[in-house]
Formats: sequence, C-alpha cells, structure tokens
Amino acid sequence: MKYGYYPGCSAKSTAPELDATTLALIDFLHLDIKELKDWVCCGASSMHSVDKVLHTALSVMTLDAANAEERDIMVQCPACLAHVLEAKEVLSKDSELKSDVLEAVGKQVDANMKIRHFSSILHDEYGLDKIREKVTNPLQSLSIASYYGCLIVRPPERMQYDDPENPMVMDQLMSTCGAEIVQWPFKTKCCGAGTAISDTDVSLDLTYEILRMAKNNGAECICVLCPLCQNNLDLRQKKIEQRYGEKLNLPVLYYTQLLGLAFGLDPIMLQLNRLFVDPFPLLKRKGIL
Amino acid sequence: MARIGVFVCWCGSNIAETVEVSKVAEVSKSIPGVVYSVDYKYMCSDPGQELVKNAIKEYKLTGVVVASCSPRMHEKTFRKAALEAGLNPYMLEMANIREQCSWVHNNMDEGTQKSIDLVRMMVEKVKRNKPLDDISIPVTKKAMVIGGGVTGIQAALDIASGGIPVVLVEKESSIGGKMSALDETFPTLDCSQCILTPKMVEVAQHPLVQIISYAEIEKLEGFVGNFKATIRKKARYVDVDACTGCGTCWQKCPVKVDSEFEQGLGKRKAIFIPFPQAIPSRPRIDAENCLKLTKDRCGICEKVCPTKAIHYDDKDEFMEVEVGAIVVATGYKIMPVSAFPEYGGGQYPDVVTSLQFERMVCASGPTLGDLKRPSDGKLPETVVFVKCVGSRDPEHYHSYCSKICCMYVAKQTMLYRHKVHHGNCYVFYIDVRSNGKNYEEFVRRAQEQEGAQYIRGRVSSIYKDGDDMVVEGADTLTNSQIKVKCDLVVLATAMEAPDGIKQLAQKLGIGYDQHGFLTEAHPKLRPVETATAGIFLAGCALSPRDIPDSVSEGSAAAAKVLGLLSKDTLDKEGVVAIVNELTCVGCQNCIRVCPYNAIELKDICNRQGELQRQVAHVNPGLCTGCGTCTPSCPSRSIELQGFRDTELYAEINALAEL
Amino acid sequence: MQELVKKAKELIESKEVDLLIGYQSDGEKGAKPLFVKNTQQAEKLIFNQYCLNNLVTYLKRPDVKALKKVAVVAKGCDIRSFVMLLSENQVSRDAIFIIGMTCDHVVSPDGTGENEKCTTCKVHNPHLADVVLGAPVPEKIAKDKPVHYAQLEKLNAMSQEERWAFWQEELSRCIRCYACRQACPLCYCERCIVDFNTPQWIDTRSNPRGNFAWNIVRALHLAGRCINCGECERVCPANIPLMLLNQSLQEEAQEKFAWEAGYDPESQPPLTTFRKEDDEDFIR
Amino acid sequence: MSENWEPKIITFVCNWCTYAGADLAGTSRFKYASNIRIIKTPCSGRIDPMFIVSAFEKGADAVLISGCHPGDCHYNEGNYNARRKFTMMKRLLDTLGVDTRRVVFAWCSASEGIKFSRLVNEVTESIKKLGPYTDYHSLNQEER
Repeated sequence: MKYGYYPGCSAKSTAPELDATTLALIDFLHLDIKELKDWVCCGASSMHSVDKVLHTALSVMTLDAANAEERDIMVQCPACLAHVLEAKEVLSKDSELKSDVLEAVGKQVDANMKIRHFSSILHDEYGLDKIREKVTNPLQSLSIASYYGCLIVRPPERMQYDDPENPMVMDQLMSTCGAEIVQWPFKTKCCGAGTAISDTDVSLDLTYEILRMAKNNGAECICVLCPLCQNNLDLRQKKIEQRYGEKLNLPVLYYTQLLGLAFGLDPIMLQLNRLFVDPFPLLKRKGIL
Repeated sequence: MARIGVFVCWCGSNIAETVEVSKVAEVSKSIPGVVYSVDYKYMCSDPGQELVKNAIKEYKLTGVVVASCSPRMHEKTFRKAALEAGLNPYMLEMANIREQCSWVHNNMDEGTQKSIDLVRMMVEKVKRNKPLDDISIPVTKKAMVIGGGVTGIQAALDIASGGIPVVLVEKESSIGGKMSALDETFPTLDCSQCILTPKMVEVAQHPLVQIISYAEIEKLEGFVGNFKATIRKKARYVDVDACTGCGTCWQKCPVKVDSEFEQGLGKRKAIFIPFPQAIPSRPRIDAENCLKLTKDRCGICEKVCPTKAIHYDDKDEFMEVEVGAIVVATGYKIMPVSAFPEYGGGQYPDVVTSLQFERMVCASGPTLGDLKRPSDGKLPETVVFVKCVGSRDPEHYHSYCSKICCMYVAKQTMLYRHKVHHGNCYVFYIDVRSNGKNYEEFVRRAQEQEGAQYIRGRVSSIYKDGDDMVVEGADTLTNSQIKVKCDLVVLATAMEAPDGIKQLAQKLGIGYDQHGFLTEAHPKLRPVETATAGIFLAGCALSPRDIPDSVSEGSAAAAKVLGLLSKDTLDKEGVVAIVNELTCVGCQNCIRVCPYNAIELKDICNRQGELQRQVAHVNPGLCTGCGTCTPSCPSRSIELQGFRDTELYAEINALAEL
Repeated sequence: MQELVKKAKELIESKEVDLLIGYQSDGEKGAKPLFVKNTQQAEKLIFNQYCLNNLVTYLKRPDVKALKKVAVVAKGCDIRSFVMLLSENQVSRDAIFIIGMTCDHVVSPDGTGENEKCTTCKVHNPHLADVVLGAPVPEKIAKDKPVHYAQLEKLNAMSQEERWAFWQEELSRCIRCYACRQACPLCYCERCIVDFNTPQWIDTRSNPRGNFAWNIVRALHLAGRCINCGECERVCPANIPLMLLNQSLQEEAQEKFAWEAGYDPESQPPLTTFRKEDDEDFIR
Repeated sequence: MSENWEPKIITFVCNWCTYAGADLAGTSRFKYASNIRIIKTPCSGRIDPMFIVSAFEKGADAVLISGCHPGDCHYNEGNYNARRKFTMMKRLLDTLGVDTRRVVFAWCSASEGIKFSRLVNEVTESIKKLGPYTDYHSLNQEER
C-alpha cells in the first residue's frame, strides 16, 4: 500500500474536518499515504460542461502528480474520484480526446496507477480485522444509517465501488466499530447538493426525504463520505424544521470521524465541534464520550 | 469410356436471346467424351425431357449435362428424368446458362463463349462423377418427449394419437409444469387447472404413453431414427408401483418446508406431492429435508405406509430407451425478486413475482384464494404491477421481451379487481404488446372496464416506508416523476431458460443462444426443428411464449415426429462424406470441424482383436453433405461424394483450356 | 550426464521400455540420434548444446509405433511437437516415456552460436514429461507474451514484388527431395497430398510451378501446428529458409487466433475450431 | 498485354447463399461482366485454399471466393471454419509474394443479388487495371 492522498478542493475549504480526520487516521493507523504535492482541483460541477478537454486535462495533471511520486491515488471526495477515474479511462485507449488532452497537458502521461476511495482502502486493503483490533471505544448501541450519496456508486462500471443498489462498505466499517447499522432504502439517493444554491426548494425536499427515512428506520445519526452530502444534510436541518415542522436532530458525521471516535481519538481533534447538528448530547447519552 | 450427352435449352428466348444455343450445342460435340448434343426450345417441358430420356437410351449415355436454368430450379426434374431412363441421377449435372449467363450479360459473343465454358466445366465434372445411391436408414418407431409441461403433454398426446409410442420424461415428480400453478388464463379467464387436468389425465391414461417422472436425461447416443437415450430416474424413496397415493405419509410427516409449487408462499412436507392433482399421484421424499435421510431419526412415513412403499435406501436408477425422434419441451423459469436489488432484492415480502401472485389469488393456493399480502396478511388495497422487470433491459438483464407479461398483467389486474372491487391497481409499462386473438380487446377491457390504471414508464426503485411499499418511477406521458404508495408490488419478471438447459443441450448435441434458449434450425422456415436431425423443439424452451403458441408448437413438433417416423426407413441424398480407411491417420481434424458430429473415430483391429490404429468414420445418417471435413484433411482421406476433389479440379482444369 | 545414463539403464533393465531414443556424440562438436536397446548402449548417451535433432520425429514411424513402450529424450521445444501429436491422436501418452531435458539453448545448425529458435523459447524447462533431468533454467519469456520472430521482420518489410522475387529465387533450388517432410515431426500422413494423382494437386516435377505449390501446401498443412523446431530447414539440402513460411503463419495464428501450438494437449489446433468473433477484415 | 485481353476470374461459391445470390442477380437481370466462371460447392467450408493455387496455375488472373455471411451458414458453422483457413491462406500467399489483390474473399447472401453483381464488376475492373497475372503464369512456362 503506497498511496498519494488527493484531498480535492472541498476538503481544503468547506470540509476541513474531513481533511483533518483523514490525516488523523492515516497517522494513527501508520498508513503509507502522503498528500500529493501537485494535485489539481478536478473542476467538478462546472468544468466538464464547459470544456471536455480542459476538464480531463485537470484530472490528468493529478494523475501525473501521482506518477511523479510513484504512488497510487487515494481519493476522499466522490466527485474527484469520478473525474480521475474518467481521466484514467481516457488515457487507456487512443482517441482524439486523448491526444487533445495530452497536448493540453504538454506531456505523455501514463495511467497505470490504482485509484481508490479511502473507505475502500480501509475496508479491504487495511482490512476489517485490523480495524477491529484498534477499536478501543466501541460505538455501542449507536444506530447509524450509512448514507453514500449519488456519486460514489455511479456509474458503477467506472466507480467499481460496491453494489450500486445497496453498498455496504461504510456499514461494515461501522459495525466493525461496534455500531448498530440501519438497513434503509435511501443509501444512494441523491441529496440534491448540486442544486442547493440554484434551486434550494428541490434540494430541501430531497434532503428532508433522506433524513426522515433514516429517522423512521431508527437511525440516531448519519454516517457520510461525501463533503457535499455532509454539508447539505447537516446544514439544512434547521431550514427543514422551519419548512416541514419536523424536528429531526440527526447528527451527520463523516465515517472518518466515527472511526476516529471508535479508535479513541480526541473529539476536538476530530473536529466534532464543527458540525451544525451537535453530536455531543447523543454521544454522551450513548456513553461514547 | 465416358459417353456424355449435352442438352442446350433455349428457354424460349430467355437464353436464346443472348446465347447462340445452336453454336453451344455444336461446339460441345468437340469436347472429348461428348457423343451427343442438341438444343431445344424448352428442355424442361415433357417433350424436352423425353429428348433427354431417349438420348440416354439411344446413345447409351454415361453422363448428361443440361445447359439451361439454375440447378436450384430444375436439377430435380432432370435427375428424375435420368433415373427414369436408367441413368444414375447423380450422373446428371446442369450448366447454369440462364441465371448466371444469359440474364446477366448483354453481348451475344460473350454469352455464347461463357455458355460453352460452363458446359465444358460440367462435362469434365460429370465425366468424373460416380454414381451415388441414396441412403436409407432404418428408424425406431418410438419417440421421446423431454418436459411434461403443457407443451410436452400436447406433443406426447399427438404423437401417441398417431400410433407412435412415446416416453415422456419429466424432471419434477409430477407432470403439469408451470401451467398447473396458474390461476385463470388469458384471454378467456378460464381456470388453468380445469383445462389442464383433463389433458394430464388423458396423457397418463394413454396406452402408448409412458410417463417417467422425477427423471432427467443422462446421455444421448445415436442419430436420427436411431437414438439411444439413458434416463436417470432420480431416487424417489417411494416405490411408485406399490404406493397407492393414499396420503397417510404426507399427512403424518412432521417436517415442513417451503413449497416450490406454492412459490415459497406455502408449506409442504418432506414427503410430498407437489399439488393435489399431481400425476403420477405418488409422493417423493425430499432427501435434503427428510429427518430419516439427514439425521437417521423419525421414519414415521415408513411406519404408517400401508403398502410398505417407502424405501430409504433408494438409489438413482438408469434406464435406456431407443427412440427415433425427440421433442425437447423443457420450458422456462422466471427470475426471482432477489435478482433485482433496485426493487429490494427480496428483502421486502410484499414485493412478489407474478407467479407468486398467481398462487396468492388461486383458489387452490396457500390462502385458498383469499388475497392477503405476505408480510402481515392484510388485504392489499392498492397494488402496483411492474412490467418488463429483467426483460427489454439489455444494460442490466435480458435484451429480449418476455412476450406474455403484457397479457398476464392485464389478467392479474382483473383477478385482483374481481377480489377487491374497491382496490386500486396501477401498471407500469413500456408499451403494451397484445397481438393475439382477442388479446387487444382483453387489455382494453382491463383498462376501460376493470379499472386498471396504466402508467407508461419504468420503475427506478421500490422501498418500504412504514407500512407502505413505495414505488418510484417515471410517467413518460406526463413527463413527470411519480411515487405510488401501495400495499403490494407484483413484478412481471423475465422468463429465462431453465437451469441445466445448456448441459442438456450439450448432451443432445443441439444449439442454444446467448440467453440459453434452444436454437431452431431456421427461425422462420424450420421453427420447431434443430440443426440435429430427429430432434425437435417446442414451447418456451425456444423463447418466451404463451399457452396457445406452446400448445401449437407441441402439435407442430409432433407432426414432424410423425412425419419422420411414418416410414420404416429414412431416405436421404447420397451426397455424404466417405473415408478412405487405408490412408486415414485418425488425426481428428474432420471430427473437430464437422458441424453435425457426424464423424467419429473407429478402431481398426487385427484378427486377434488388437487395436492397430484409429480412423475416421462417417455416420451417413448424420452427415448433411457440407464438405467442411474435406479441406481439413491433410491426406485427403475424407471426401464429399458428389463434390470430390477430382470432380472440382476437373472444373478448374476445364478452364485452363480456354 | 550420469543422471541420464542412470535413468536410461533403469528403464531398459526394468523392461519398462523396449527402446530408448536419445543422443550420442558425433565428433567433438556434434550429436546424432542413438537408439538404445541395452544397458551397454546406454553408456553412450549424452545431452548437450549440440543435441539439435527433434527425436520426437521418430515416434511417427510405424516400426516405432509398433513397440509397446518407447522412451525419448526431449527438450522443451521437442515436447511441443509431442503435445501436437497427442492432440492429433498420433501417439498414446501411455506408450511413450518422456525424458525431459532442461535446456538453456542449442547451437545453430551450422554449429556456432545460439540457435535462433532458442531466443523465442518459452519451455527451457520441459512442460510435459515423465521425468525431468538437468538443473532448472530461468524462462526468459512469459507464457502469455507473444513471440517475436526476428528473421521475419526483413521479409515483412519487403514489397510484394520483392517477396515474390525472393521466394522464386529461394524455391528455384528445391529439388523435391522431401527431406523437410521426412524430418518434420508433424508430417505424419501415410499418403502425402503430393503423391496424389487423381487429381494431381501438385506438379511432382522440380519446376517453378511444382516447387511453389509444394511449399504452399507444406506450410498450409503446418499452419497453426508448427512448433518452430526448425528441423525442416536444418535438413534442407538446398538451404531454403523454410522456417520463414512457418513462422509467418505462427505469427498469424498468434495475432488472429491467440494461439501457440504445442503447449496444451487438451486444446484444439486453430484450423479445427473457430470463434464467431474471429477477425474478418479481409472479407468483403 | 494484347488489345482485347480479358481477365479470367474463377469463382468458388457455396450453394446456399452466394450461388443463390448469383441466381437472384440473374432473375433480377442485374448485368455484370462476363469474365467470371462459377464453381459451385455445397459450403464455403468445402472450398480448399489450394483451389486458389490451382486456379492460378490454370491461368486465372484472379480468384473470387464467397460464402454465407457469418451466422447464415446453411450448415451452421462451415463458413466459420472456412474463414480461419482463408485467414491463413491469405497470410501465406502474402508472405510468398503472391499478389493478394487478386484473391478476393466476400460474404454474399442469397438476397444480395445486387451485391454479387457489383462485386463481380468491381473485381473485374480492378483486375483489368492490374493486367494479366503474368508473374504466376510464367511459373508454368519455365520447365527445367
């Protein structure tokens, strides 16, 4: 295992807690993962609809950065993951797009590296057994609904993440940490983060549905991996309360934060205090803090 | 010494307009071996044929070339004439100077020259032709039908009615197939059992039909007219002859397991008959669940059996049957809900297949016809039917249409509304395919009179929200997303080739497609035949189809069998491959390329019976005369008669002289 | 080669085999076939880089076939031809005892340097044998890597006219002695197509037409079967580069049918089978 | 090359597709060059690659070989087997410097009368441009 960490722009701006907890876990588990020196923003959500060549070239530059350090790529943000995988696909066979992209980048770039999401690496490379050994503070009796979001499993041929209809990677990580996992139908339903600015109402509807379904199925908190989902589900709960008259009070935590808790890491280091829906009362009630 | 006659036809002006026929006849005389040539206005007419016949006799012709139209048109005509004049028909060849000369060229000189060339080629060929005898193979006047569903039953009945004995092999312990599990059938809504049971009884009582249930094909040897099948009779643990079907055993048996016949919605015992009308009405023991067979406990059935018919030490038995023809009617299976993770993957009891729904509404079903949803027994007030689940979905499942779902979903909406008059039912569909007699009217009735609400669009997901099932999909007519809360979801899942069908096809030496459905010899003109002579297909083994089509095909296959077995021998053209055993080295090239498995290794032994060497041997009954074997043979020890190298080379050589 | 002599004596003494075919030395830098029937003869057995002959060729002879069991000393490359004989039902596995020799390389037919065929060898260590003698030799080419024939390149680079002229020149020397046929382990027909006269496929005279046709049919019958042992070319008294033809078809089989002959006795030679998706760009 | 030289093209076809296709060209009166001479075999699987050699020896300027399209074979797989043989033969002829523009392989179905007539015209035209196959034919003359 020798990965270069590609945090992406969200982890460095709106989701610093994801970045911080990732680094904390890497450090705690002694993983050979280092942040890539020359990673580039993947241009997500705007670039690909503007210029296909430049959009692909951005991700190809990140691939090149990994080549320079002779490392495979570990990604945290599903959007970044989708785009570097797409770039790898483009480089894998000759096409006009490939030659245009390479011309834009200005050099030959090989794409023989492995590209994986951090949760996949923990799940099947580091392994559940070793994770279980590290758990000192089990998340006992905490009912967690894992919410994967729309991007990480789609399109399945490219992402190769898990069963696209019912992924279990985070569920298994959480149950390894001693949590009760909630089987619920909306694991990969879109939260509408993409329209959160342009059409907040649509986004609110979707977010409310997801939170309500999680709660109805017995979830006490939600475990996420995507910085946009986290933001959307966490930030909007107050608005939902006003609009739908239902108090949800469901903390939305990154799986890295929950793993950190189970490993006994300091809650402030895990930046639990940065969340909008305060998780401390729940965690205290469960005896986890 | 060859004595060849050449007969040049004018075909009115069809040939004569572009070919100087008299010159062709004249020049032909100079070809070595030609002793007679003539041109005539219509060679295929009676006087024309007489001309050929008389010349054969008068000039003692050893070979004939008729230069006229395509052999595809009149080769049979002229060969028959030759035979009538005492000449072996294979000593007559045709030079195609109409379709491939006069009709495609304008220039008289070119047409004439080409005609002369074509005649010369055929003269050289026919000089080297050898007389061939047509092949006559004795046939076993008995047939085997594999599969005891309605298709197989129909085929067996029709064959037996024609006076040919039939062995009907069924892999389950009772015949009846899927149809026996249906409630009412479209488009007449008559009860399936009511129309099927009499047929089951009829076939069981037919003196020429032998039913072998709970059995499978182990091996098939031989060829058309002369098959030898080995049938594995699976251990039933019940002596079928001693058993009277009294039912004491299955009443007393303490083990309850999910009933396959009830689609998992009801229970059966470890010793059981699948359904009350089963034929034969003899139980079998399910060895995986029987306490005696798994743990050597219980043994109640043996104790209570009044006729001592239970034998726990029963073993699989093998029987051999010799048959002349085989009908494969192995049916289908339907995809289970668990195959569809987007629809819950089987985690929700209230998402069922259409076959489960049949059992839920059937008066003989596990609830005796009371419609209750599986999770809590509640009467479903709203039901959603989803069509094309697994069908017409090449990205994820099957590309094909399962053909019957449109009709049975319409039927099931009616069955539902007849039980729940106030109930709501919705049908998600791509389009409605109702092309059959009275089918369109039937669907319209469901929509217009019986209150089924059709929504054009596909369903993206199904999940449970509280007590309700929620179906999310698209309504492509209003171009909106749609969410339906309901109590029960019925999936019209795709019909698939049954398990084990590929292995069976390999044993029988017949083809199957990428879906596992068996392949017909020609999709239009030979729809119930296979590429293997003597093996026929019917029903859903070919692809999804409804009951009327399946039954028609059962009869069609039976007609083919009766046609084949109506004569004592099977006659076929003499154009088959033959091996020169002196030079064959047994390298197996021909065996490997033969599309019909018509060639096998034959041992050559000395007088002491010791194996000396192996050579190829052609079974003329199986050989279809394609000749693929010939070029594969490095020592040219296998030749296709009628198209031997020397004959074809003669044609090439004839061109050297031009 | 104590091991080899010992094994040979064992096989002969125990009467497990009736005959053992191996190599004996032929001068300081040479080797020739040795037919061992008693332990004394076995003493003469050698194995070294001069052991060029493919002894499997002898297994197609009727007098050898008539024996109950025969042992043969074989290099990996020779064993590939044995595999083809097995696949084509020409030998019975039980009737042959294979003494597989690991082999780094043999010399080229002129006795100097590494034989060209050894540069493409994937079986320095015998892949099918009853006993393997000699120290293991590291394989240089992975089993699934395509083989590249250096000599072909020049030919492939020529224009069609140049190739025509090249072969007319080379084949003009053919004297139709059929040594190529005799030495080939896979030319085992009892009646060769060239000896046919109804029809006469191939002019039997040594003339341009006959020579051309004969060499076409020889190569064609080896298409997808030749295992590159080089015996035909080695024995050719006219020094015709026959292997170029064989290698060209090996290359074709590799490119179009992903096939290399002589590795798996269970698989079918490529001209006796097909895939529906086979390349057909050349067909209109 | 003499003024009125016409190419000689020997054609090997299968009975079920291409022969029937040629018949259809006839019944449809699609005109084509009269240079071809058709030799009928039951199946393209019966066509021995050595026929090509023989045809050239007998003075052919080109050889046209045609059978059923893949999947259409009357004998299910004869054409698939043939295709492999033709692949090898084409490569061998190419290696030997034979002018493979003169060896044409085609699939032509029973319904492709128009394709058949076009094919014949195209091949005839291209061989007319190439001229007689003197290279090969000269093999016949140089007796030693």
